[in-house]
Order: sequence, then C-alpha cells, then structure tokens
Amino acid sequence: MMDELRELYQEVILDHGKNPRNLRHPADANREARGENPMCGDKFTVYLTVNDAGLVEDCAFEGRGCAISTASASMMTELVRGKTQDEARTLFHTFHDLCTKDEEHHHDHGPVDEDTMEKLMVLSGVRQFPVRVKCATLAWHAMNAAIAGEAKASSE
Amino acid sequence: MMDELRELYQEVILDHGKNPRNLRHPADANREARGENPMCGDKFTVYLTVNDAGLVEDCAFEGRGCAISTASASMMTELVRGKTQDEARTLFHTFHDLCTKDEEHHHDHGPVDEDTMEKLMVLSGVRQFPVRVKCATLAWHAMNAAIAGEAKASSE
Amino acid sequence: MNRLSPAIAAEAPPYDVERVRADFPVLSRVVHERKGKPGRPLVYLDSGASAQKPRQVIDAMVRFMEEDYANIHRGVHVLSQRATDAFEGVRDKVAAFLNAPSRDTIVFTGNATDAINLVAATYGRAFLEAGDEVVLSIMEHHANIVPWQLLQAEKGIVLKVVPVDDDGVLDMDAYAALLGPRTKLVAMTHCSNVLGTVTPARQIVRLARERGIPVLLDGSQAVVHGRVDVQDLDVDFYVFTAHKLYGPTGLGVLYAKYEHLKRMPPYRGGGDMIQSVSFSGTTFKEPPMRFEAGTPPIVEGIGLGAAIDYVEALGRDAIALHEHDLLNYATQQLSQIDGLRIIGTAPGKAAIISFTVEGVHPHDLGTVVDQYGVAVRVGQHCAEPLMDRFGIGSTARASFALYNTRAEVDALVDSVRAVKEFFGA
Amino acid sequence: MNRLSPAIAAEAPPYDVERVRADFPVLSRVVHERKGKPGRPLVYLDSGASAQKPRQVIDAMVRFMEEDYANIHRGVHVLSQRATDAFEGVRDKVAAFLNAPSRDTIVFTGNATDAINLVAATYGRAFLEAGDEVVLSIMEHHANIVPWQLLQAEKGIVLKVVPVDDDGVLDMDAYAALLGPRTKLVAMTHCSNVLGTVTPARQIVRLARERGIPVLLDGSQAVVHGRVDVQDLDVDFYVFTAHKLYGPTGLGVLYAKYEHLKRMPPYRGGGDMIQSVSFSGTTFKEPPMRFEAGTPPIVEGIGLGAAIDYVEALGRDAIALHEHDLLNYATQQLSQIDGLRIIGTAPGKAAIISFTVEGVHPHDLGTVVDQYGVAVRVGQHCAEPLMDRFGIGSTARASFALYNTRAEVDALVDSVRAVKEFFGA
Ligand SMILES: Cc1ncc(COP(=O)(O)O)c(C=O)c1O
Ligand SMILES: Cc1ncc(COP(=O)(O)O)c(C=O)c1O
Repeated sequence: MMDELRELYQEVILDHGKNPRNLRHPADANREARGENPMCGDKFTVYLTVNDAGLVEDCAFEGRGCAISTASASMMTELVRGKTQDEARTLFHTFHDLCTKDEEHHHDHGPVDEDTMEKLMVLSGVRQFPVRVKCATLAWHAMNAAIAGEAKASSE
Repeated sequence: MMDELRELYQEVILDHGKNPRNLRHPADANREARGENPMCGDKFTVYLTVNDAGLVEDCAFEGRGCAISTASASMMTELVRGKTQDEARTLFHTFHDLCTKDEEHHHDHGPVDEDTMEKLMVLSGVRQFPVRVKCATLAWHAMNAAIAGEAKASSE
Repeated sequence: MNRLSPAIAAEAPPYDVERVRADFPVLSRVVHERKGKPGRPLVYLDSGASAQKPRQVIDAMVRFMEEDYANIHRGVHVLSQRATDAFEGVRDKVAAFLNAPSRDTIVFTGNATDAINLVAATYGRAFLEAGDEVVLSIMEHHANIVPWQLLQAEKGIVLKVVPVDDDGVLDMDAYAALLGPRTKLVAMTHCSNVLGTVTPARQIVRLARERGIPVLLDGSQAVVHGRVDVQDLDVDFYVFTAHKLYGPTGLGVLYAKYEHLKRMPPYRGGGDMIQSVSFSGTTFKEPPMRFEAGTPPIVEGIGLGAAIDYVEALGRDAIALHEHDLLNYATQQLSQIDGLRIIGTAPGKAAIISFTVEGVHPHDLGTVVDQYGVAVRVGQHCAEPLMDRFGIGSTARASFALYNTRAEVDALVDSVRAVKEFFGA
Repeated sequence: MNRLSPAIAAEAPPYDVERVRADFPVLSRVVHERKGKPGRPLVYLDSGASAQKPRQVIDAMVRFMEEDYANIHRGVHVLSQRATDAFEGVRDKVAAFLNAPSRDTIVFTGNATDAINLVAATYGRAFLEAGDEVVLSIMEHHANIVPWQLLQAEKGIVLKVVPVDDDGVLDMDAYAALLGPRTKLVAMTHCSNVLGTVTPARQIVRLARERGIPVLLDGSQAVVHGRVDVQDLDVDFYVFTAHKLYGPTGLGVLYAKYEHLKRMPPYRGGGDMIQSVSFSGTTFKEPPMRFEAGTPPIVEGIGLGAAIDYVEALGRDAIALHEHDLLNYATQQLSQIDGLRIIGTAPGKAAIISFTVEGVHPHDLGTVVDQYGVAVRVGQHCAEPLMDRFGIGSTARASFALYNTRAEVDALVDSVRAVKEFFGA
C-alpha cells in the first residue's frame, strides 16, 4: 500500500509541500482570486501579475493547506510564470483532465511542453485518490478564476 | 374469516347503519359538536338538548359515514337520551375503554345498566379491527365534546 | 409520459409476471391466518399508496450497509469515498431516468411532499408576492395543495384551481383562461393518484411558457406508470417519491432547471450545504448541495438506484403495457358489477381505478375485501377537494403495479361481489 | 447524560466486545485489497460521523420490507395496519428512550438538521422577533448554527455565542451573563462532535428556565454516549439523528414539550398532517402529526426501533463504561506521540478525540492512516467557528463506539506514528 502513497507523495511534492515557493503577495499583482475547500477548510489566494501583452510576469499565492494542495499551488506558480494567459489556461485544463479523467477522455487543450507535462504528471498521482483531487486542483481553479477576472474560484 | 366480520357487523349494526335513528337536527338543541375522521372523510354533528336539571332530553345527529360510524351514532342517540350529562359521560368513557383497551385495563367510570352494556358490547366488536375504532367512537367523541361545551371533538 | 406506440408493443418481449413476482418477497405472503384457519394469499392492490420492494432493492441496501456504509462528502477514508461515489452515482442515475440535462439539477429530499415544500419555501417565498397567482388543479394531492396554502397564508398569493370534467379530464380551456398576467407558477399533477388521469403535460407547459410562466409537475404517480423526459416536457420543476417507484421510504426527488436552482435561496440550514460558516457571515454551496442540509438518506439513495435499475431492466414500456392490460381487464370486469361506479374515466389513464359501490360505504368495503386478502385503499386519498368535486366522501381505490396479475383482478372482483352480498346491497 | 456511578459500574456484566463486533457485518471487512496484496482490516473510528449498523437493525428493516410493508395511517388493510402499528410503536419506544412524558411529544424528521430547522422555521419564525436573542455556543455543529442564521437573515434576530476555554469547557459564567431580557431561546449542543465536551445540560436549562427562556439541546452525539432523560433535564426541545445511534439514515427525532408543539404552526404542508383540506380553508392535525407531512421514513422508523432495542439490550451504562475505557486508553496512548495535540480535554468528555500532529496537515494524515485501514474523520467536522476559536483549519478526529477495541486504538496509534515517519515530522 505504501507504493500508492509514494506515488501520491513523491519527493518533489513533499518538498514543495514543506517549502512552498512564491508564498507571498506581490505588490504589483493585478489579478487575484480565492479558492477554498469546505471539506478541509483549506483556503488559498492566488496572485497574478499580467502585463499588457497578456504575459504572466509573476504568479504567487498565500494561504496554507495540506501537502498536496500546497505543493500543487507552489509548483503551479513556477509553471505559470512566464506563460501567456492562454497558455496558463491550457495548463489548467490539461491538469484538470489529468486529475479527473481517464486517459481516453483527455482533451487537447493546446500544447504543453515536455518538462511541464512531467511536473503535471507528478501532481496528478492524486487521480488514484479521488477525494484528494480537490486539494490538487484548488489553487489551479483560483488561478484560472483570476485570469478570467473572477474573485472566487467557482468550482469546488 | 367471515366469523370476525359477522362479529363486527352484527345484524343490529347493519340495521342501524342502513336505517339510522334520530338522524335530524332538533330545533331545541342547545349543545352541538362536530367530529370528523380525516382518513375516510366521515363527518358527524351531534346535537343535544340538555335541560336545566342536566338531563339529556334529546340526542340526534346529522352527517353520514360508514356502517360502523353511522350505526354507532344511531345507537348512541338512543342510549344517551334520558340520561343525565354525567351518565352520558360515563357511557362515553366506558365505551371508549371497551373499544381501545384490554379488559384488565378497563376503568370503572360509573354504573352502566345491563341492557345498555349489552349494546355497547355489540358496538365494541370493532376492537378486533383497530383501524375501525375511530369509526365506532367518532360520534361519541362529538357527544362528549358537546357536553363539555366544545364545538369540535378534540380526539381523532 | 409518452403513449405507447404499437411498434414498441409489437417488439416487446413477453412479460413474465410470475418471474417478476418472485422478486417481491411480500407477494408470497398469506394474511389473516388464525388458529387453524389457512388465511388468504395477499392481493396487493395498493401500490398507488406505496409500492412493494423487490429483492434487488432490499439486497442493495443490505449490501451497502454491510460493506460500504459511512457518512458521505466529508471523509478521506475508503468507506466514505465508496459511499460518496455510490450515493452521488445515484444522482447521475436519477438524472438519466428523467433525462435531466445534468446531475446538478437533481436535488434529494425526504419525499415528494418535501420536494414541493422546498419549491414553495424557496422559489415561492423568494419570488412570489401578494396577489401573484399559482394555478393548480382540483385533482391535486394534498402535497401539491397545502404547501401553496401555507404560502398563501404567509404572503397573500392567490390559488387558481383548474376543474376536471365528469370523466376526470383536465379542462384545458379553463386552464388556458386562468393563465393571466399575475400567474407566477403552475403547479399541477402529472397523474392523478385518485382518477388515474394523465394530464397533457407538454401542452400544460407549452401554454404556460408562452406566457413566461414556470411549471411544476407532481410526477409521484406518473414516473411509476410511464416514461418521463423533463427536457422534452421542458418543465421547470419535476417531483417524485422513491417509495412509490419500488424504492425505499425517506427519499424524494426534485428536478429543477439549473437557472432556477441557481437563484433559489437555501431551504434548510446545516452541514453539507454550506461553503463557509462563521458568525459574521455564512456562504452556501452551489446547487444541488445548497438544498441538501445534513446527512442525506444515504442508504435510501442506494435503494432508489437499485429500484431505477430494476424498472429499467424490466423495461418501462413493457411495464406500461402490462399495467395497461390490467387496467383494461379490471375496468371491464368491475363495470359488470351492478351499482359499481368508476370515478375517473379519462382516456389514456394510468392503472388506477377508484370506485364506489351503491349502498356500501368504501370504508366498510375496505374492511370486508381485506378479509379476502385484497388490499385496496379507501378514503379520500389525500385529495379532499376532488372528493368534494365528485360529491362523494371517499372511494375505494385499486392501483396496479408491475407485479399484479389478471388473477388478482379476479380476486378483487370476487371480493367486491362478496361485499355486496354481505351488505345486501 | 448522567455520570456513571461506581455502583453501576460494579454491577455491570463483563462487556464482550468481540460478541458485539460479530453483530456488525462491516467490521469484518478488509480494505485496500489490491491485486495480490492482502489489504488491511477495517478500523472504523468514524462513528461520530455515522455509526455502523448491527445485523439486528438491518434484519428488522429487511423483515419489515419482506413481510409487513405498506404505507401507514391511511389504510384499512392488514399490511397497512401492521405497518402503522409497527411505526407508531417506535414513537412509544423513542419516548421511553428519552423518558419523554408522552408519545405525542415525539416528532419524526429527516435528520437532526431537519429537526432543528423545524424548530427554527415554526417556533422561531412564529415567536421570535427582530432584536430577540438566541444563545448558542462556539462549539455548535453547523446544524445548530445555520438554521438560526437563516432566521437571523429573515427576521433580524441576534445570535449570542458562549465561548469555551482552552480545554473546550463551556464558559458558564459567560453563558449566565448572556442570558438577558431579549433572550428568547437557548440552542446548545449537549455534546460537542469535535471536542467530546459534554455540556452541563441541567444547569444550562435551569439558568434559562429561571428567566423563562426555553432551551433546545442538540443531542446528536449525546444520546449515543450516555443516558438522556428529557424530563429530568426539563428541556424544551431535544434533537437527535438515527444514523449515529446505529440506526438508519433518513430519520431524525425532535422531542418537544407538548405545550410548545401545541402552539407551533405547521412546518411542511401535505398529506397526513391535515385534518381537512379545501380551497376555502384547511385545518391541521394535532401534534405530532401536524409536523409530519407526507409519507414518513417508515422503514427507517422500524430500523430506529431495532437500534434502540439493541443499545438497551447491551445496556447504556455498560456501553458508556466501555467507551470510557477506550477514551482513557486512547488519550493516554496518543499523548505519548511527540507533536500530537489533543483538542478538547474537558473533564467527563465523551469518547471523541480530535487532534493535530505538528508538521502534518490533518488531510494528509487522514489519507495515510486510511492506507493502514484506519478510518478517522479529518476536516472541520461541520464546526468551522470552533476551528477558528482554536486557531486551526482542521483536525483529525477519532470517535469511539460500542464496537471499538483497545487493539483498534493501538492500530490508530501505530498508524499515526507511521504518518509522522512518512512525512518526517
Ligand atoms: C452535534 C451534531 N449535531 C447535529 C448533527 C447533524 O446530524 P445530521 O447530519 O444527521 O442531521 C451532527 C452530525 O453530523 C452532530 O454531530
Ligand atoms: C400524486 C401524488 N403526489 C404526492 C404524493 C406524496 O408523496 P409522499 O407522501 O411520498 O411525499 C403522492 C402520494 O402520496 C401522490 O400520489
């Protein structure tokens, strides 16, 4: 059984969970959205700094949750930074599919580079733990909401 | 099984059910109360003419229900007539016990003459058919309410 | 409910009612056994009040309680996950059963009554004002009258009542005439539990929608006797109750268009329906969860899922065909009894027969046929205004289900004849 | 809940937990079996969320559905009579269980949440006005918060919140101070589902009654862990839920003094709660029927009756003693784990232990111990304000029931140690 656990809690996740990157509120952030998981009480706020060209110059977050949600938020900030808004959206939808759907139901939401894909795969180990999917996708929903200009992630 | 039915629907009940006595509204009635059984929709109004000495000079009813409730109302009017209010109350409680309680739980509510008791016993064949007890006691509850000066039988 | 097309009828496999009966343990029961006397086989003709449960439903509930039971929605442990998946899976199943556009349009309630009260207490209280009119029919079950009367008492809305003709057919001209500028809701039965009348639901909805009026249909009887497609009907609210559909007690269903659910305030407050609670302000979840407070009828949900599987496996058209045969046969046989009057003779009616017998009160009839093992309902059937309409206090009602037989119809007819003899009527 | 007197303890027969466990089919379950791997025996420590069902309860429901099922209250046929007698018999049983003065003080609802909403929607809506105060505690379950918030939004009542100290003991001085001329109701938990704190119910009631204020107690957890006597408590409203008492889902109970019930307007409208219906005016039945609209959870009632029989047969004092032993043992064993903090250390608490582990989020803990077969609840436990009070987002909670063992406590402790190792905490 520990195999499944190791699959979920890979080293990189434990690391990001304990030492989250970009855990801050950037002064120049011009988009933000909250996400919360009523089941466990976890709450995150995701901040984006999007320039006029639609490039995500900075991505950060505040709040704290379980190892999965924290690691996912942390890794997300690194992945989204430097991407265009459209690319960020693509990442969200691709990741969402990875976490919630069998492979034959994955859609093509746009190109994702190999390195990024690998990281998304790591996070999507959560698929074997359906009840934890919300943890893994919590910050992502908030990020997606922030891009759409909403104050709150609509999905739970 | 027909034995039980014959026990419930004795000839006298079938007779009173078909040809109810005192089915009328006495002009000089000075007490009345309604009783209704929401299950079957049966509704009765019982009228009493009580004189200053507390004697029930007349007892009659209006409304129509099943054979059991009609026969019971009809026989009741005959039994109550000429009794004092207290005696009428005694009849009610005695009859109620007969219909709803095992013999060891019958209380002594006051004296009831043999002839009357016999008629009450006939009506109380309903004890074997618990769901019909409300039919048998419907008019009686109204009579008791009328004596107490209430407009409506409180029990159902 | 769609009428059965002859094409479907011709294709249907033969309906093996004896095999079906074997699925229902209670149907092999003998009643009124008494010291030395053999008793009578049960002839259960009261499915309109509540249907019996097949082994498949009972087993599903038992298996769930023995293997996978836990509270749902809030647990990370395996039982809670399995229970949640199973219960939420039933929401999908119910959505498919009604052809609802999405699982999020399905709200679980305590029974059909609770579902209608939900609409009255949330949609009604929030969006209806004094003088606004709700149109319903004279043949509504009390469940679709009293919630609106409570709202009437609270808010001063007005109830408009569509009559039926002597056959029990809804007066569609009167209906159309009652729809006016103040009409804010139509709340109508899809199938009368007394008359068996199936109302022209599509037409009811269409006439209302032309005027922008939402429609609630009480499908408590309708889902049992035929196929229902809420999208095809384009109905706003649709309600039914699990225990009449061969499922468990304690569970009802409300379908509502998501656009309505989205706007409706909460019904009951408590756990599971909230997003976040604090004394400075509480926020609620999205529908359908917003309307499901506290621990839901979990095991009952599993039972309803099994009940839907059961009727789908038998085939809803096959069931309808079988019931139709029973209805025709029973109508024909009962009609031959002198003094027997059938209340409710609308064309295309469902397999429900209310009747009176001259000279015998229904209550007495019920008691006597019960001694023959025949279970019919007698009384007002929670439809007192309809009784008044027909000038009667009560009726006897035989309602037929997927497990009844022509032999049971014969038993009913024989017992009614015995009643007449007994009372010399 | 009365404290256990040593006298009772000495007289109690030895409690054979293995025999008890044999009554619960799910407890012999193995979880997380995977291709070739043996899986782990289930260690169910989530009874606070919902208890497992003994064979006796399951059997009673099955037997009823197989032999006596019918709709109740309205039928003259034998099954309906038998079903009515059985269901109404449970009302007597519940009355006896709570030592209620009469069966007419027992109202069946959908769950505990529904029961509290009933009081808020009828008593609250009818008798509370803007500015009137309802006193509750910071450790209430959302079920005893949100209904009052809905009333607050509707009527402008004011909620006053009694704090707890760091052990989770209710601050009785603060409570007494909050009772004022505008206080119209106290709504308080009898036992916290998070902390295990048993509130001093008699004192709570006495202080309120001295000021003529009625009291509602949420006994959802309390009835499970001890004996409750509503007359001795002199409480006005008492609420619990069947599924936590080893009974079925879909059924709750409201006890209320008859003088209150008598004055309270109806809750939901529909069949069975009416005296007479017409479009010119409808009248309602007397309590408790007035508050039970539509077909009730009939089969669930039968199950609750069997559950009460079950706990009474085991002996409520014996059960309390057994749970007390588990609580002590678990408290002692868990306390030895570095970094483990128990939230809720009130004297005389019930067998519920909430805890956090430094460096590990409860949610991660829950997932890992689940892999060891240990089912605990993690999260806010529908008590968000209490989480805020203790400055935590969530906890893990182990709740002990009549079927748990010391060996299961050991399994919990081992799994928590494994968690710490896994996360290097
Ligand atoms: C203290 C307390 N009150 C109320 C409830 C609500 O019970 P239910 O969900 O059955 O309505 C619970 C359980 O969830 C509880 O623990
Ligand atoms: C047409 C109709 N509507 C509503 C109901 C109410 O169903 P329930 O009692 O399950 O709420 C019934 C059955 O009693 C019914 O026949």
